Amino acid sequence: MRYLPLTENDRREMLGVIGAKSVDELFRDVPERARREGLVDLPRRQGELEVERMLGRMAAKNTPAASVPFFVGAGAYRHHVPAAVDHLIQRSEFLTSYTPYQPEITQGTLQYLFEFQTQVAMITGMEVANASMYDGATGCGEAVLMAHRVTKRRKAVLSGTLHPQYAAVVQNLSDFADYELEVMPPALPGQAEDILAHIHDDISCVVVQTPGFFGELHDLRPIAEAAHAKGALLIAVVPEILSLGAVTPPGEMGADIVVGEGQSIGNGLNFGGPYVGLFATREKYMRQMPGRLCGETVDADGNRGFVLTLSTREQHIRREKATSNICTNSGLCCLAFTIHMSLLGEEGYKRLARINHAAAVKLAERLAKVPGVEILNQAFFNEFTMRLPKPAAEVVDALVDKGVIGGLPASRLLPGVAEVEDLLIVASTEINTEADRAAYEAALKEVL
Amino acid sequence: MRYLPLTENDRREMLGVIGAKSVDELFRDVPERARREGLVDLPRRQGELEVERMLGRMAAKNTPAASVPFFVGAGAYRHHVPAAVDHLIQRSEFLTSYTPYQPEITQGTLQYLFEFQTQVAMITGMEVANASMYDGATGCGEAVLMAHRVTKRRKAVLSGTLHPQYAAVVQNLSDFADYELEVMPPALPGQAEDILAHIHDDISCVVVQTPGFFGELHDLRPIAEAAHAKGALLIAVVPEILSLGAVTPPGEMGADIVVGEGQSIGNGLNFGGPYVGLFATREKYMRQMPGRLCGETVDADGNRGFVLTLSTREQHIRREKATSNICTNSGLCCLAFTIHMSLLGEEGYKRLARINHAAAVKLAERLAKVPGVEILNQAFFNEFTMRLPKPAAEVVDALVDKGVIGGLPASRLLPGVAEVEDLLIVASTEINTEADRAAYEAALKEVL
Amino acid sequence: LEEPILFELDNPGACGVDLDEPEEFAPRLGNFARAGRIGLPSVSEPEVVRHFVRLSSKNYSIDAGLYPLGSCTMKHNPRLNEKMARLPGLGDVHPLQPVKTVQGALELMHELSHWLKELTGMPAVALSPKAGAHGELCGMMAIRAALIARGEDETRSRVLVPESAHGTNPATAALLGYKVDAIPATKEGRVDLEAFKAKLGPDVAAIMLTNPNTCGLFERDIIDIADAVHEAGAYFYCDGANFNAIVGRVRPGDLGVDAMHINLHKTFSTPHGGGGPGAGPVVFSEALAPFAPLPYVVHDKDGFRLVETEGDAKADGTNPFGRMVAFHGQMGMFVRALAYMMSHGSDGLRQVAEDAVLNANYVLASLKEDFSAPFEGPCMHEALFDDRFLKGTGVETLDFAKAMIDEGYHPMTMYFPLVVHGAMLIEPTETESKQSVDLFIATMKDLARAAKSNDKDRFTGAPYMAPRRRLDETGAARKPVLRWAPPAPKQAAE
Amino acid sequence: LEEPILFELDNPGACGVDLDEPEEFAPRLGNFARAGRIGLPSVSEPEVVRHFVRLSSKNYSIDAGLYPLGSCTMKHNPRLNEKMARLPGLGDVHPLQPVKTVQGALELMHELSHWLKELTGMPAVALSPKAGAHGELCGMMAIRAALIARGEDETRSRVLVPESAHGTNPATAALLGYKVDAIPATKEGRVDLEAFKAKLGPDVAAIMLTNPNTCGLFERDIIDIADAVHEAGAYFYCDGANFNAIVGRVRPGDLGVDAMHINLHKTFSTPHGGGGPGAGPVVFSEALAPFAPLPYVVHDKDGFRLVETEGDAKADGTNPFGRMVAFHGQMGMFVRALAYMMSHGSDGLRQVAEDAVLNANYVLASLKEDFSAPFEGPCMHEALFDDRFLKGTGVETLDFAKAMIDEGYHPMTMYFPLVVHGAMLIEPTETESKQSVDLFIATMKDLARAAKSNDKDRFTGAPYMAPRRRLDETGAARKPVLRWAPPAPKQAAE
Repeated sequence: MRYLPLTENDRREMLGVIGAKSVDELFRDVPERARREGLVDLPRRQGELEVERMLGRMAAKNTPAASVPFFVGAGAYRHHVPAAVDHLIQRSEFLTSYTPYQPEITQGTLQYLFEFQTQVAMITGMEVANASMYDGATGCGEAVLMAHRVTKRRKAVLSGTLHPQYAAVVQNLSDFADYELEVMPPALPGQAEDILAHIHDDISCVVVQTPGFFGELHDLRPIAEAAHAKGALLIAVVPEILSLGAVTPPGEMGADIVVGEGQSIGNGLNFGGPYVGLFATREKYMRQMPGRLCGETVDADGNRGFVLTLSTREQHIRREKATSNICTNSGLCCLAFTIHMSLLGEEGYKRLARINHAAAVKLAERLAKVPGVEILNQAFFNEFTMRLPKPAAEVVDALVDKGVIGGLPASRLLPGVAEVEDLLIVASTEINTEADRAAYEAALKEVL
Repeated sequence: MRYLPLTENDRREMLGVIGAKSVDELFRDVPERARREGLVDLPRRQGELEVERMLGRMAAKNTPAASVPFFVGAGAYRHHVPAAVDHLIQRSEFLTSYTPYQPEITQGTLQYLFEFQTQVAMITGMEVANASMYDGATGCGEAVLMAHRVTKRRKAVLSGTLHPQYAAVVQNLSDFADYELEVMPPALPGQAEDILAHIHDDISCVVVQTPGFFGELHDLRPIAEAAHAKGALLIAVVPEILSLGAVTPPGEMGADIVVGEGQSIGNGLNFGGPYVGLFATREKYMRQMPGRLCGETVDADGNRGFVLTLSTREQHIRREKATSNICTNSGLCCLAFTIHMSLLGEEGYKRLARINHAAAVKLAERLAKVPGVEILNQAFFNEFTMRLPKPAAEVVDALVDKGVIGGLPASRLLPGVAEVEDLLIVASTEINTEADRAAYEAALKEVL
Repeated sequence: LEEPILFELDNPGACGVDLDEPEEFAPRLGNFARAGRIGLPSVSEPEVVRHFVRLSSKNYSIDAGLYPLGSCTMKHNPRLNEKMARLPGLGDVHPLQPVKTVQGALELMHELSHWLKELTGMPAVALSPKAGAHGELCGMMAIRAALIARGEDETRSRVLVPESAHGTNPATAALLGYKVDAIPATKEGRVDLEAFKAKLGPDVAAIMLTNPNTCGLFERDIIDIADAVHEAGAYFYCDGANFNAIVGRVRPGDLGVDAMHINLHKTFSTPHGGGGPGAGPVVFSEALAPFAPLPYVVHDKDGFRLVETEGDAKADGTNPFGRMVAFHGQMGMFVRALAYMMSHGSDGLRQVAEDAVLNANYVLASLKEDFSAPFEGPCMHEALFDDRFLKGTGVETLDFAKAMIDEGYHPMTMYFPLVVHGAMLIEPTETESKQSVDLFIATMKDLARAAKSNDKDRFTGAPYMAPRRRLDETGAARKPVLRWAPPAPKQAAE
Repeated sequence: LEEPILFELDNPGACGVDLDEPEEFAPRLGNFARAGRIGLPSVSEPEVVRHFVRLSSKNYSIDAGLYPLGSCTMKHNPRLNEKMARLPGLGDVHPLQPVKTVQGALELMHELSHWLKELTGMPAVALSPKAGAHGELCGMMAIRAALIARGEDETRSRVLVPESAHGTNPATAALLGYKVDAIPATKEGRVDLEAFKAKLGPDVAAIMLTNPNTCGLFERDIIDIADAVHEAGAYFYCDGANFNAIVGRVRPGDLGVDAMHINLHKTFSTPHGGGGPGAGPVVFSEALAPFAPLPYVVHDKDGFRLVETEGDAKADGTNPFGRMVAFHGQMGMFVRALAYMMSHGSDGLRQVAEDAVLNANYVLASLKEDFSAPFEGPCMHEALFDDRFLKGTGVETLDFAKAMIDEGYHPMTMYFPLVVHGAMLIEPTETESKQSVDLFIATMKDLARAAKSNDKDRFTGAPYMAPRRRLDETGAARKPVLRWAPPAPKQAAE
């Protein structure tokens, strides 16, 4: 087997040194009735060519986003990733290294984590950030737990702007950790959500997403004020981190914790994962943060260096008293984020955001002209919601047959909610061309 | 521009240090009437996404070999290249390094060249090999020049087994270097070529290819004997280097110089280049070899190390007295060759050759059953020639419309040669499946 | 060579991308247009590439050498897996695009599930957890959901966890509100069966046990433990971090396990990537299967479909406890793991376990005279030593580990498990050759002898040859500096 | 850490691939079945990967640092180019598959030709030469073909080549049977116009001139030279190795050039790859265009087609001198070069020349006090120094170069061009930032001062910090060992 270097001869020699007659002897602690003699019922080993064929056959049954006019967002966005990013993250030294527990020989990883933390803090407008979470949704769950720790309260309020699957993740965590949760109904664009009325003395936090699930940009300032007045924290969720190149960051609108999905920068769609959760907060809450943190320090010669720090919060030290049970971060995805963000820089990040916004505005203007279509949003970044004259799920299905992947029918994630049945959530990024927009418009006219 | 780090500010500062008012001043030695003020008439700069789109559009107009049942060989073979190969050759340290003129900091390149030379010498059955040529055809031309140098004669004989485009390359070089050449007519399988009759006292070498252009394996022993008897060298050309995993190497049949095309191992089709020429010979001719050589030595501390050696043969030292004008080798392609060959090892190399031979035999057996088809070969490796009942070029064209790329019509490279008009040269490698063969058979039946 | 922090490379006017300003349009950002400078540095592509290439050279990696981190399983990462994960049909698909356009992706998840179920002998699997610890959480949530369904959630509040467990185990149990109760170990490094049984009771929800355990030993009494747990009405959660030691030879389902997560990187070679991303699918017994979380894939006559809402699940007759992730889990890791499984096959995977165990025992046998092994008998995939052999030398486990760096090795796992003093946990993995392991053994013996012959400075000052000497971790934690800040007075950074 | 030679890793039984033995079949190898052992080593994939990763770490590279090799033009290699060359539609097509299945590949070659013709102001291009020296050969063959067509091949037997030329120039001329006649240089580092004119005559076939020349200077008299050459009935071959200095600002066609090769790696960033593969397309003037070699691409109403035989050419009305390569040239390099050109565009390419020249002049201006520059005035893309500043120090150019290695730099080109003593030719290229060049300048000044202050050992013993100290090249050449051989007695290699 190509990945296994030991030969029969090696094995024999090694058993000799060990003093065992056979490998079976080394498994003698396994209870006899649990020892399997034969092979499990699965195919035998395969060469590279065969594996490529089998997986290639599966891959060929999917429609890659790049192969059609593509307009799905809702928490995962198709952006162009510069070739240097994927090249660099595949370097052996990054790809095949472990968690930097031995800082002397992992300064490469540690320094980019430090750079990542700085970038995340800057773009969210916050003071400090951690070295990443699994993704945006799980980061959102951790943020709620952190708010409970900070405020020593046990109830959170989730705005109807929050992505339903994020809400489900928070709900699940909250249920099992025996916390309380109030989940507001879907906040449609153009309809004011009366969240202030739900902010009381007993809540630890209120969670608001911007751009919201329906693409609408939300003003966090009044919510932050109201929350702070009641001793609660404002958790802002940013599902499309590129938006902060064009939009006022939550940190400037009073958020106490900002959670973001970093996939848009440097990372592909990958059918939902791996992604990279961004997590930023105020310095005063630093020691309550979950996840890994990288900090600057000096070595024995006085040279600048980096280490994982504040690990007394973590499970491998604190065990059942840890701030969370998290062990890994999203290392390689944060590296991709950091490299892409480095290439973009201040101007590139902002300009890419403008390009995205322009693409979405142009698309909205085009589609608004299709008879029966109504754009619901007042303010949006690269995603908006339209009301169609019939169920959106049917329309999306019909669009597929016309070669256009037109967006997410809100009903897929909010089944049974009558007022979203006809809503289609549409995203547009720099990958969409004028031809894509024209194809969408033409196809939509046909299927409506 | 993303690849240009200087900013306007940098440029200003640097001009200040230089003491120039503008960059134009630095171009003052250019005669005024040759200075272009405006831009040349070409498109402006483009971002990555746009360049990907433009080149992707061109790529989409081609039919990749992997996308259809594919049977073209004739000097370039589609084999499966393990993923590790392409990963490793893209490491910055290999990809972006220069010719190893400074051995202290290029031992990586030098050591793999040494390993490459050893592999090439071993598989060809020769004593020494160089660090690669541009490709098989140009290597063949250099081999003829070398034979002239060694024998101090000026005439070569090219067997009709030689790939017509190789022959054209040799012919061109020979013509311009004012040497003589005798080119034999195409040597069809099953027809004995009377090459011995052309070996006289005045020739420096005879050039024979095996497997020959038509896929036939040829016995070099009598030719070597005859050549040596007349003081001439035998140059053996191996267009499919994988064949030597199954076939007696030229070195064991008396060849004095072996030239091979190494593309099959580690390198893709790339529409004809870059490839990697293999060049091996007897130790006694070592100092007459063209191209780079890497040799073992020791450093000032006595440690084993490697250097480019015998460079007194080369143009940068010898100038007009050099053995050839060659300056580069095919570095990265030889690295790919070396890595793939390392993965294969003794057993893998031989087995892959057997798999190829089996694939070709199975295909020949299948196609031989198609009415009107005659297989001409007696002995072959992974390529053979069939006679069809009509012009092969038409058949290949018709097969394309059936989704099969069926081989090379001999007439494409030998236009106007009546006896090859109906001949189709067909290659089969490990990439061809039983389904590919069935598709070929079915399509061929239909178009004949 | 010192490499600046990215922000110190800032040169306004430079840029690593070329993007055209969009044509004029009427923005619809409302009042939310961002104002002011963010502070991101401007750097060209060549400089960015060089920055990260240079940073990379400060890392140790499995591609550069043996990486004997016990319990972390640093094995070869085949590049085929990377290539497969980048096929556009797998890498460039959106989690929420129409299900009929992702039939191959769902088939791949279904196929991976099949392999995991066959290999573990368990009937159900949840693919979605994003890492091992997330998988633990998933497994324990399923257990709690089952207890809720049985109406015993209130009464069963205690979870038994051996002292030697990974820190994630107690952390996970605590997150779910359970009281963690430690089970002592025997002097043979295994669960004390009697002490364990004594702790069982009607208030116990589950036991969380790693097997092979963190001492690298197989829990001989595992079936008895499982039986006792089940008899007590509790569930058996198995930490599958060490599944690589037994894959293809022992099926957790045959041991009585109710839930077990599998770290795809440890057992199935997805890359560690400097700390992630991971992936932690969880297999379930019949008893827990109905509670497996959303989403999951179903294959029926119409093809593959995703069960992603409670409504779908109801129609499907299951009772998912909820949802762990926004989408469907770590697809990129699924592709890699499946490529690895298919490459090995049933025969190769069995060989994986055998070679991993053989390599570890070879290390154990070769080092046991110069080092001190706390437990008798063969180990599984990792060899555990304690620090008795260093007694009186003035060298501690940490010093020993740092001295390994100067010899060109990454240190082994140290001070874990907590049950032995100054632990050194060595896992060579199955992808090391004998030649490589022999060289490692020779180096370790040489170091042990040096430590015993009063060559103390070689250890306490180590590493000497690494990109950095020992770093001040205490200082870092006391006054944390978690981000770069521009130098206070206006002057160019260097 | 020492890395063994691959063959020393041999472990029979191990293998880096998994291949199934073919089903039984009747071999048709005739009498040619290979017998006996070849001697190739058996190594698993993890060991192969580690071997080459470790080897790679012994190399310097442009991604790791500034690489100031004059005349070699080590510039940034964008990874976009690598990605494009690997598109299946470009990388996985066969040179001899039916022309109708490769229309995009031919279009790409056609487009590349268009860019090269526009940038050089010349009407024809031969893409097929495999490297710069091969391009020279191609250009000189076209010249000779034109002379043959004019019936002057017998009489024109001399080629004029400046003393400062690349070695490939005289080697190429000699290969074609020409007598090489050296043109002396002026003390300003340029062709001596008078001496040159004196050498012209009816027996001269061509002049081979590099411009900008190898001293990094633009030949001011180039147009006069071209005119004189043409007046004498000869052709002007321009070595285009340094085209990167003028691209977008000066078109060789406007200077009177008849043929010029372009090193795609130097001007258009295809990677050097440790010594290749290169690609050396040649542009031609009207006079030489009809003689351009086979094959070439034609675009007409039926799409793109390849003219690949003499018959095709006749039908097309051209008179190709022959064929340089088996197939169509270095397609993989064409893709990369075109990606680079498209990325820069007409504006970016002009900027390339400007920044290359600016960086070189900045180095020249910054170092000229501590070093000694043999020629006055601004340079083009590279700065030339001689060794006068080292006089009396006991340090030679070679020592100075080796000492640069210890400072983390690759040495500059040395002892070339031959026209100045102890030459040091520094080419920073346009992809170095000012910050990077400043650091290089500071290091170079520091070294120059050290050399002058009798710190001789730092130089003559250098490098001290590289993977190897100075290597015995004389010994290597005296008794060449060009391949590994198993150790003589039967014992395991280490």
